[in-house]
Amino acid sequence: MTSKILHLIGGDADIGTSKTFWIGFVIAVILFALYPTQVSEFRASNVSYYLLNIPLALGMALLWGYCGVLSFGHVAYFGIAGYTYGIIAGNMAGNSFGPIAGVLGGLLASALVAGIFAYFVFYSRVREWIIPILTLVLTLLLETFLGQTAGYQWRVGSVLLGGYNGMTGIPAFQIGSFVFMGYSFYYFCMVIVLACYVGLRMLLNSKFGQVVTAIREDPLRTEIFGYDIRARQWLVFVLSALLAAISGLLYVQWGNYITPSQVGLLSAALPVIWAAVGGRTSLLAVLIATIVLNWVTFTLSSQGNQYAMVIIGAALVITMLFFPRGIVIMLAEWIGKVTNRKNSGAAT
Amino acid sequence: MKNDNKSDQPAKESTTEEATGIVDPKITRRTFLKGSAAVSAGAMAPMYLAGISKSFAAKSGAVKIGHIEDLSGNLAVYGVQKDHAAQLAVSEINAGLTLKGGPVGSGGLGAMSNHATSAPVMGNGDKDLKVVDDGGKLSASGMAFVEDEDVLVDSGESGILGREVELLNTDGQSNNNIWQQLTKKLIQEDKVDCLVAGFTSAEREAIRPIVDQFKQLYIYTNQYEGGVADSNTFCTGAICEQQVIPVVDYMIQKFGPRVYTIAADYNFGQLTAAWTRAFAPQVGGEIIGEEFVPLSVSDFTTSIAKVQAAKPDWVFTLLVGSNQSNYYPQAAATGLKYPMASTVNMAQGYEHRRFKAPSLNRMYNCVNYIEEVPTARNRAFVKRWYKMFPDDPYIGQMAQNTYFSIHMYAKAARIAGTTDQEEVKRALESGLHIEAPEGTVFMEPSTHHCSHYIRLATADADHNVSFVREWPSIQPWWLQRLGVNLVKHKEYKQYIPDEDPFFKS
Amino acid sequence: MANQFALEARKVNKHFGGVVAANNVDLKIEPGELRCIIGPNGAGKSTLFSLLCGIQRVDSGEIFIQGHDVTHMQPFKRVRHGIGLTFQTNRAYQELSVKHNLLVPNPSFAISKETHQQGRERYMLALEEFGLDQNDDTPASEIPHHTLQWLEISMVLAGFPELVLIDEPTAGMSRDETDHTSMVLKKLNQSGLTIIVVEHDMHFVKNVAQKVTVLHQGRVFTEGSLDEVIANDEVKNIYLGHAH
Amino acid sequence: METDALALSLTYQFGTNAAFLFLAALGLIVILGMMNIINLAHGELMMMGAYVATITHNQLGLPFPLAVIVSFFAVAVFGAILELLIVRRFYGRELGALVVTWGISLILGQGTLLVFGPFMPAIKIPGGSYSYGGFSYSAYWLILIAISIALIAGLYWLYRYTNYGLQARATMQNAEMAKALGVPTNRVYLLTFSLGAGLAGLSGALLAPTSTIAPFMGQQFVAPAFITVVVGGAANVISGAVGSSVLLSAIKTPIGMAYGAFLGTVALLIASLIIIRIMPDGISAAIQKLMDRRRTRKTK
Repeated sequence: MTSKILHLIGGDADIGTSKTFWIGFVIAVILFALYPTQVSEFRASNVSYYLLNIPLALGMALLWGYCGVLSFGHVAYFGIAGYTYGIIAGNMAGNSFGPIAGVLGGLLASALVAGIFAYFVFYSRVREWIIPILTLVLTLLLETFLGQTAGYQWRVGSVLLGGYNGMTGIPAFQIGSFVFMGYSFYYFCMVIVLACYVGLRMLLNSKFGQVVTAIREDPLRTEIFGYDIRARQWLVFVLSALLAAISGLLYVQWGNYITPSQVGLLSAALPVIWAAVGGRTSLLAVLIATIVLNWVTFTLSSQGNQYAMVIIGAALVITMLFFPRGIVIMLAEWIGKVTNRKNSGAAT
Repeated sequence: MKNDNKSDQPAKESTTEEATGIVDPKITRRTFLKGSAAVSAGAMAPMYLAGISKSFAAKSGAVKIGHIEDLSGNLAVYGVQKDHAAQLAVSEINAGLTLKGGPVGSGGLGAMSNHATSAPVMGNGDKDLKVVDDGGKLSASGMAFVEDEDVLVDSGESGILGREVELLNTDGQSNNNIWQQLTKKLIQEDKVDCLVAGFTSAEREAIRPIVDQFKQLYIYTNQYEGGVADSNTFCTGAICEQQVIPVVDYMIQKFGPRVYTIAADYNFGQLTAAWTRAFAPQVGGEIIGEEFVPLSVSDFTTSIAKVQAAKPDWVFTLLVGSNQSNYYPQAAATGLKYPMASTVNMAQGYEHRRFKAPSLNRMYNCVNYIEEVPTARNRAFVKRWYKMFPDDPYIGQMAQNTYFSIHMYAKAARIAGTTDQEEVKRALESGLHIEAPEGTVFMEPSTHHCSHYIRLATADADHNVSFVREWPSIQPWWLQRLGVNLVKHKEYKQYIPDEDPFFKS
Repeated sequence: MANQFALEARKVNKHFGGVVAANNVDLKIEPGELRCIIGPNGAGKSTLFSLLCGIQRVDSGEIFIQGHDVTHMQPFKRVRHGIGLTFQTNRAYQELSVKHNLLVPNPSFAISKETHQQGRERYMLALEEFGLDQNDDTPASEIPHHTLQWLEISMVLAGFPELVLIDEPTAGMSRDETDHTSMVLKKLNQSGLTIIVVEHDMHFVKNVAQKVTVLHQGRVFTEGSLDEVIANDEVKNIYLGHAH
Repeated sequence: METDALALSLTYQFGTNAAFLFLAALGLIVILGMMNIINLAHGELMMMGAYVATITHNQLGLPFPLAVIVSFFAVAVFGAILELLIVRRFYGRELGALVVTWGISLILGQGTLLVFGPFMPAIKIPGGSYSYGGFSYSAYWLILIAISIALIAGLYWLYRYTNYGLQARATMQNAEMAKALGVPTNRVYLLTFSLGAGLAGLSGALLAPTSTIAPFMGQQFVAPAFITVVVGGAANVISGAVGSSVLLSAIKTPIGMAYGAFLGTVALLIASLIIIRIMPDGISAAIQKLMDRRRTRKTK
């Protein structure tokens, strides 16, 4: 059985399959694990902000990179999960099961909305490039609605939706009596991100993943092999919505706060940028790009640098022009070529 | 086609408006405004001055002030102004200068005011008012206000307590996530002595939980909807009771009781509209229409038609952001002639300079500061500003708030004799006043809010600014009505009008 | 249901605007048969295949697979009745490796245990004959054209079908490659696989044909053994273009 | 209140809403509708048009109509440069175009802020106002409605009766075939994209007086423009965009008047979702099918 699992993890659905890669991967995980011991709680919580965005980015890679469907408004499910968690956990304040109920509620709510919307999109044979615009319309609708819930009448139980100021005082996650804050939240994020990455990697190396990639390449050919491609696309859409929901839940637990601007136009573009710049057809590439781009945005803004947006815009244009398949992927291939040449050189 | 709307002829000033001290008692609403009188009696917080011991060892190194504003993105037009204000204040402090002022005890201005007991008469009618640009003294009939030449004086030391002040300014990029990260960085890593940050209420609410978690001394310098009772937070911007009540009171007197409110559809717009709904009936006003417009809307054809259908005496426009300021040119183009009033216009986004006249004709704006304030101290401040930032477009209300807030922080630290945050908070609660460019500002201890020198500015057909009414010191009394006293018991929440029975009537 | 046809089309009609693609087509395929469908360009051969698989909806008429009425069934449900189709233009997954291409089809769609068993044998046979390696990592875009055709045929066989529709397999192949293809298809047919092939290459048709159907302007022009069809003058005319 | 005055006001509002949607979508009709380039920098092209018009009118003193024409050509030239350097590589790669134009929009927006500062003094709205029965109407919006109709006719004429129009439609439908027939497809792509950019600049300049001139003013046009073009559909891009701006305004105006701006916006968004669901290829395709069906019924 374990060999089967190892095979699933080691499969070539994602870049990096050689032994050296896996050694490097384990080293990286250890470094990330040791990081908080060396730095202030602020640095740790800052890095956990980068980590908590990874599931959303992986969801984008799964849906756009592996299944060929671009959803421009995927942050809608990030927001739905965050708000639902805030409402449930907020109303169950003091009860240690509040946060767990909130997490389940958040995941359920996002899955429900995503399910209905995905049925709406995939069963109407809409042309491929209209889907990003449809999903964007959904996000703008959600932002406009949430933005005007400022009045006192907009509350669920004791929790105010808060309109454009956002919902505040959202309780952190806790299991039993242990509350995840600062360093503990960092490790909580790490575990979830690792689980998402390895889980997705296994999924994409499995039969299911191969068929999803086939759908991206040629939907009709795949349908004639007997697969209900619309059901699979629907399933992948809901799964990536759940990943976005996981990021949403981690975000509200990190910042105890969420505003409608989380589902606005600017936030909607970020995961698309991370996936495009990293290389959407590889989970690892998107993961690395998410961390690096978030780190760059934060460093620029903490120096009061007004050029952050211009630099990100330029990075996007350069990526799409010179690295159409993504910077990290092309780098990985380049490294692959170099090592092969070195190995073959050594072998002769 | 009847066109007898009396607002078309230039409004004839019937009686000589007599500007009063706090708020004109003439208007019969004694019960509602009982609160403001209670404030001047003062919560008699104990005099902290003597109690602050000098035993704390002065921390070495620079005094760090963390500053977050939006230098890029949609809100940069406001953020850059505030950033420059902070730089100006810090450079003055380091150059050994400070604004006059000091502890006056919690009794407020009344107790030790060496200034005119009552504000001057603002001239008889609108027509003979003029704006004095060159800084000369006003004629006796105009706005005569006994006032010293300049309020910037020698502080006796360079920096604060001999330590140089370092300003850590960062760019929030109009994005709330980045605000939270920057706040954590400034508090946990840079360990700033004082945090001055926040333009929108959304940004303030994003970082206030983090401020409370680390008990960080935090100054929020923006005009906002009011209600924040937070032991770590000091709000130096103007709030509803200082802006809505004076302007609604004046407009109803001058143009009539029928009010049409059109407000931005988010917290500030809705809460300010709630104040208007509650207060207007007290002074004989009547809200005949209300529309809340989403922030993203920029085409107002429908809203303008609804205003015309309602035929109000005047329009209360609480519109915010660049999209919504399209209302003014579009309304003017459609021939909408109703006088307008607002609390967020001209002083923040300098619409009277951005739009061609006469789209802001007969716009009345109740603000605590506007660059055109014709007093000697303000002209000196404006001159200093443009010497440091020659190509800035305008100095807004929020920029002035940030400027005097940082000076107030320096003053409080000097009184406390240390930059230890708990001590400085006690010093700020000791009933401190400061001579800001707008006029005298008093930090009211129990609510952590400031009294302000409120002026009613108006723009005429070719957008010249003049002042029709003044209230030298309106106290922040609403939180006290709700029983807030941060000196006695700690609180960390934002009250909203629904929690005050008065708004239910 | 011994006398059941592997595939039956009754009075199938289809037209696009003015163009008649299928005109009252009747087709009866015996289990284990190898039928060739020939006809000039534009006779409606590929359209017939897409009608049989459900990619196009019939205007009227019915289609049965092993006696099941599949006329209004969606393509993916219909092909699960043991059908495989290769397209006129090769549609192997260019970006994916040969290994990944071969892993996509799902053998569990086989309709019964012994078809599963037979399917595996046929699949192994095809791989061996066509010289394809299940673990070959080279992307499909880098292998020669004829191997691509063979790859698509093998992919269809990987789904362990009972009936395979092959649309012009030897287009663009050399003479030896065409012979090799016809030899492998004959072997597969002998193992019980029902095959319907659309093909122009008469040399190929000669190698494999048992029964031939000639399509012309959407109609079944004539049916019979290859010799009968060749002997039929009208068939020559419709090919040379001056049909009545 | 006389009902005819209200009716007149409603029709006026309907006209301005429709004109706003059509002008917002003007450049996108060509770039997205015809060339299938998802241009997320569309808002910024309109902003550039507004800036050029404002600068030439206010600082250089050009009369407003001239300033509008100058901004058309200025943004058209910028569009040409953009096509040559970047867009050229993204024909057929819709999603790639989406991401690269998003990058361009970030650069243009923030770049304008850094170069021109946070605001520009606006242009005075030309033309006075008329009032009837308690409602008054802005002359400028009436002019804009007229200009929109003229632009519809102009575009239709350009693509229907001119040589360039024929070549453009051929290239868009089948570039290889057009090239085979000797159509200089690269030049046609260049011309079409710069025309699209120029039209975006033109509508930005036309809408400039009614709007604040700020670096991020473009964002207000993105959603309405995309919805109008997508709902319009690609079968006949021009008639599609006209159809959708008329239909969406007919939905938004009454609801906006009755229930306020928020529900008006929500109604428009929901309507666009439903229309796209029922007619995936947009209104123009549905009209096309209708006409085909009627034509075939006639020939039976």
